[in-house]
Amino acid sequence: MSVVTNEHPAHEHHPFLQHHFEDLAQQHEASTLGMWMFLATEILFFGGVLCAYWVYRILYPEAWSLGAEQQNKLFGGLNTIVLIISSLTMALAVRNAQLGKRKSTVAMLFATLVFGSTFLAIKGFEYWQHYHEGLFPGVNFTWHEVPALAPKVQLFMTFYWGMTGLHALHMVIGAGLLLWMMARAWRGDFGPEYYAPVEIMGLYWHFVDIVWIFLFPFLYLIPGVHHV
Amino acid sequence: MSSVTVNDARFVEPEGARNYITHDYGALSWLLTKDHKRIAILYLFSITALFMLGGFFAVVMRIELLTPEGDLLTSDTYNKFFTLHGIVMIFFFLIPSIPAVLGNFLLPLMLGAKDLAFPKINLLSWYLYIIAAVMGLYIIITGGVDTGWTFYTPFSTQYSNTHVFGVTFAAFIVGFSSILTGLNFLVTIHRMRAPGLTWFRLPLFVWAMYATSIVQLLATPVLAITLVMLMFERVVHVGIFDPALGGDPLLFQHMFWFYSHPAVYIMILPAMGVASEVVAAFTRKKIFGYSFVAYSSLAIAFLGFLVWAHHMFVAGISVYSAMIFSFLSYFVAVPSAIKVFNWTATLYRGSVALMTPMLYILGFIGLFTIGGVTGLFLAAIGLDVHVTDTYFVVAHFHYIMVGGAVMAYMAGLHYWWPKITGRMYPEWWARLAALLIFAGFNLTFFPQFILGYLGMPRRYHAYAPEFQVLNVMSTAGASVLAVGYALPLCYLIWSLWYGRPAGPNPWGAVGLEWTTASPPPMENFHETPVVTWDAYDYPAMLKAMGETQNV
Amino acid sequence: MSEEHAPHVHVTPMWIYLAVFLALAAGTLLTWWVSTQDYGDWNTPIALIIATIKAVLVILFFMHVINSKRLTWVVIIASFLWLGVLFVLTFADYLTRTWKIY
Amino acid sequence: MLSDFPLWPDQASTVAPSVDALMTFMCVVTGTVSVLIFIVIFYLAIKYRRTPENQLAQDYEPPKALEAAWIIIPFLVFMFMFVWGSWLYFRIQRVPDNALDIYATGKQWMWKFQHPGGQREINTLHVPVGRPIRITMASEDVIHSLYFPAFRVKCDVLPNRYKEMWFQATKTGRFHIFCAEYCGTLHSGMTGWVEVMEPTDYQKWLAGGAEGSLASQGETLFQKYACSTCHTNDATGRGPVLIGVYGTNVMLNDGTTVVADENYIRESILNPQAKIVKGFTGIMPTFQGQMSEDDLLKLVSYVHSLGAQKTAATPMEAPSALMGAGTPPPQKGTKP
Repeated sequence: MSVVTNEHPAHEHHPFLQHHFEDLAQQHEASTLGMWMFLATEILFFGGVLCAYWVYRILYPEAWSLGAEQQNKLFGGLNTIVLIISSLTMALAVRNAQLGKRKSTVAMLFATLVFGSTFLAIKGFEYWQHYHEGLFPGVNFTWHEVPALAPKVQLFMTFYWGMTGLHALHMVIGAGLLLWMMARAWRGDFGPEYYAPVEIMGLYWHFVDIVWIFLFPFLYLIPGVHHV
Repeated sequence: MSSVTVNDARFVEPEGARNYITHDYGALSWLLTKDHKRIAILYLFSITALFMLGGFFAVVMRIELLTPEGDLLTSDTYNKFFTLHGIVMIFFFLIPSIPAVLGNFLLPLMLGAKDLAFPKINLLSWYLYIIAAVMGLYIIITGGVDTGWTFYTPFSTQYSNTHVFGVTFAAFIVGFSSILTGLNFLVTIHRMRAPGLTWFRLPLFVWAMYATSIVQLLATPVLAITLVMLMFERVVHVGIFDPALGGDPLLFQHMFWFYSHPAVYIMILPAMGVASEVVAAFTRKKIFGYSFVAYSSLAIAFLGFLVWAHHMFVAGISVYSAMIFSFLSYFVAVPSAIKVFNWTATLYRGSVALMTPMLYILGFIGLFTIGGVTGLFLAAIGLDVHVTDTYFVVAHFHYIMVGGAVMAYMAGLHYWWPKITGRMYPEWWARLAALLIFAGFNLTFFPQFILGYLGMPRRYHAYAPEFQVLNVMSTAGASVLAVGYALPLCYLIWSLWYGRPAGPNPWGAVGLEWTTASPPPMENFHETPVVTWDAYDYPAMLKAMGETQNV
Repeated sequence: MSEEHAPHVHVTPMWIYLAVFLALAAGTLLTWWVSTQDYGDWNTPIALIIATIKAVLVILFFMHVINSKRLTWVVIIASFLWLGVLFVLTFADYLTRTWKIY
Repeated sequence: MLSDFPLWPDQASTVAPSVDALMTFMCVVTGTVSVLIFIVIFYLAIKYRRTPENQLAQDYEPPKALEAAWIIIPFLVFMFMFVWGSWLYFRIQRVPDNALDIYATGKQWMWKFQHPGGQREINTLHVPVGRPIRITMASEDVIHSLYFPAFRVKCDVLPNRYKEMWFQATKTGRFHIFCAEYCGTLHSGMTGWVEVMEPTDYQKWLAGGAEGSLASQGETLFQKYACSTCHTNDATGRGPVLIGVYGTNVMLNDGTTVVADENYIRESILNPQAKIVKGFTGIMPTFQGQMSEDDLLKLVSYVHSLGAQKTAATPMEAPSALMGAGTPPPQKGTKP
């Protein structure tokens, strides 16, 4: 049996090479592949609730369009733009990390954090409004403009709160990760050799953006159902 | 191949060398370990404890069912027992059993890697498992849950006044443990293979773990979100699954079975992987139709996702979709049949050694065949209308899960026990236990097929008197089975101190895991192996051995 | 195992990021404008198509999939395939529930 | 002892022999294959057991045709099973036209049955032999499953939705009724007996316990809940005329049509706004939570009975019952 030795002098001293990987390339590929697979589970996680959403949307089209009428399209659209900007800054942060630009990496991560927080702030304001309009499902649900459809509008609002809530939870987790990445970038951990953590942070952030790209039309822009 | 002989001197560690067990001492060195072998041992202890808990529920239920009247337990207690039996055995024993214990231990060894790709995540998944298990135990102590492991709505959301929220939350958490294990395995198989170890040189156990991991990764999140909706519905009651408010209880069933049917394959695919390894080792042959067996694992992983609503034929799905699901269900039977035929054919012109692991696997093939063909009965819709929700179903899935998955788990545990512990188990006792388990299993579950066709519904605490004789037989079998499972527990522990030292390769098997010491050193291999041979290349190995040794 | 090299760094040119961003912003405005119009049965499909295009742009460029290995493509396609299975077979039931065999 | 130890269930309905035939076929085919596999395993394991002489497996390159054979042949057999199973399923689902209607309600933990003549019984069901029986059923709480092992039929009973099953008993006697879907504490106590009687005995039994037919009780409720103030017998009422509506296609406000079956009538009582009949406005209040399943069944049965009385006064364009709009409801089930 021939053997290869475990000695890879070129990479041996890289501080972030974990002992069980042969080299940084293997480690980089493993971590990005791992992130992609994690995102695959996320797709099915959000996909599950979307499936339920579509079942009821097809069963109760009027209630769904009535529900969407309760949403503030301006805030929804604004938030979409804000999130897209944050995705851009995130992508630029990865680019800066690849190029080894320490300060601009931190700056772009910080910008991402700012836009992400802006999104959450606007979302929080919407939540606050909905809560006071009696649009939180459960005992506080006091919306009765069309009494017969009220339970189904409540169902819509359940999906609204549930899906945007899950999305917001991902944003909050992402914000925490951003802080961590900023600290690491500031410390000068990243460069052309080693930027996998920023890259997978970016994958996560873009995924959260994609979820919103679908949630926006699904929750805010449902076409009206026409009564004869 | 320069090959490996039995107990090759190259792999015998020098006196006093440290292996993964003796590498560090102290509780923290285990609880904070990132080593896949140690994590496997942590899992081994945890799932054994939960297996005994689940087994306890089963034994009490079987005793209760000795008489038609519900005279030992109250109805509520009985309902909690079968619910907890299901939850504990499925989520806390069967799903982690082979992947998290044997897979964790062996995958890096079989791939020639030092560890899994994400050692910390591996440890995290064990902690998630433990957190969920502790929650489950707390719930059991404080009153249990009575919904059945299927959590059907609206019973679970509105009518049950037990700890539904807590137990679904525990299942949610243990689901993430399962996802992370699967993710780790997939990345490891893709990225950590030794030089020269191409896909078609992989042991079939690795193929099986790969297929299993796909299912874990893609099915479990749907269960997670379904349980989230269930928990939300239970707390807020907005009618997600309540028809009075516009919800549809069948939607819960659809989404639940989208996970829970593939979950069956999370349990049985690894068992098939073990079967392939053991059959090859104890016939000293390459598995007949290697590529068919490998691809059939992937086929099962995919087709398993297309058949879930065959659990719902009488639940109220449309006639049209019932037909689609019945049709697709027959597809998934084909790759399973391929495997059974190939294992059987491997025996032809082999050198068959009926050691304990092989006895278990021959039992596995037989029981899995019975479990599989009775699945065909259930997939025939017209027949399913009569037998669904009866003991026929109970017998069918126990043949798959106990006769299949648990038998293979026992086989794998015995086969790799020398590798894990460095000691041989006592062969005579082990064979006795294998035969007891086989006999006890059949006596327990075969009568249930008849009970089911007679019409005894499942989850019945009391039953009609004419069903008693078969139930008594079943309970008698269960007591044999309990003794059968208690035996390995005793002699395996005994063997830790008194077992014969095993040496690196006691079976004369091929595969990278046998080319290192038993127990393996912390870093698995002192030198990264380079693979130049196909899986199960016994002829080359035996040629290299020259003088054959009796093993 | 992968071939042993240092990580390949594909640095995407700046203009691509900006162009993608502009396309995404335009898509957002478009989907909003479309929602104020009435295309009958086409309202929902149009919104879905715009959202899908936006998502594909993010995946290909922001997430660098266009320069990624085949395996990344497989993972993404597989996850959407599985999601498709969930939808198609669930709706195989829901959309045929009024079906009669008289 | 053996009399207490049956190995095959009673065969007491028209579909039972067909189900048993498929069962027998499956047992024979899969049993033969399984036993063959066991024999082959035993034989090979003994014949090629490891001995000092047989330490080495022999090189053997198997014919590829073998793989193909054991993929294709089982698949064809499976397809045969699929076709047979589905054919049988259609038979079990298709309700004969001349079926006798019986209404069932599942409730934790009892079965309530109502006969068209108004007779009600709990956990016992009297039916005549040799006549198809159609059971329309709903649950008041959780999911149950009405199961007649001797008839080889079973159907889940869902809350807020009518489902149908049917059987035709072929011999008189007493057979089990079970609840087959776990429904809580006394699930195993939710059992009963179906008494299959000679038609003449059945008539006698019916005469014993009538409180006025189901439809006539429904008529009383129709007055009691003041339905009749809007649903008048001519086209002058604020609600649609109900005479002759049952079973017809009803044109709705949004241009779609819906069949006025039990589920539609039920929905229209509980959720009047869901499907509004063309030409009417949704002014009817909901009766959700104000009516027991029993009462609902009586009203539905009454509207059903009106279906038979077609009068010239009934406007045929906008016949329908109560109200409604739109899409198929979620609870629109497997219609046999």
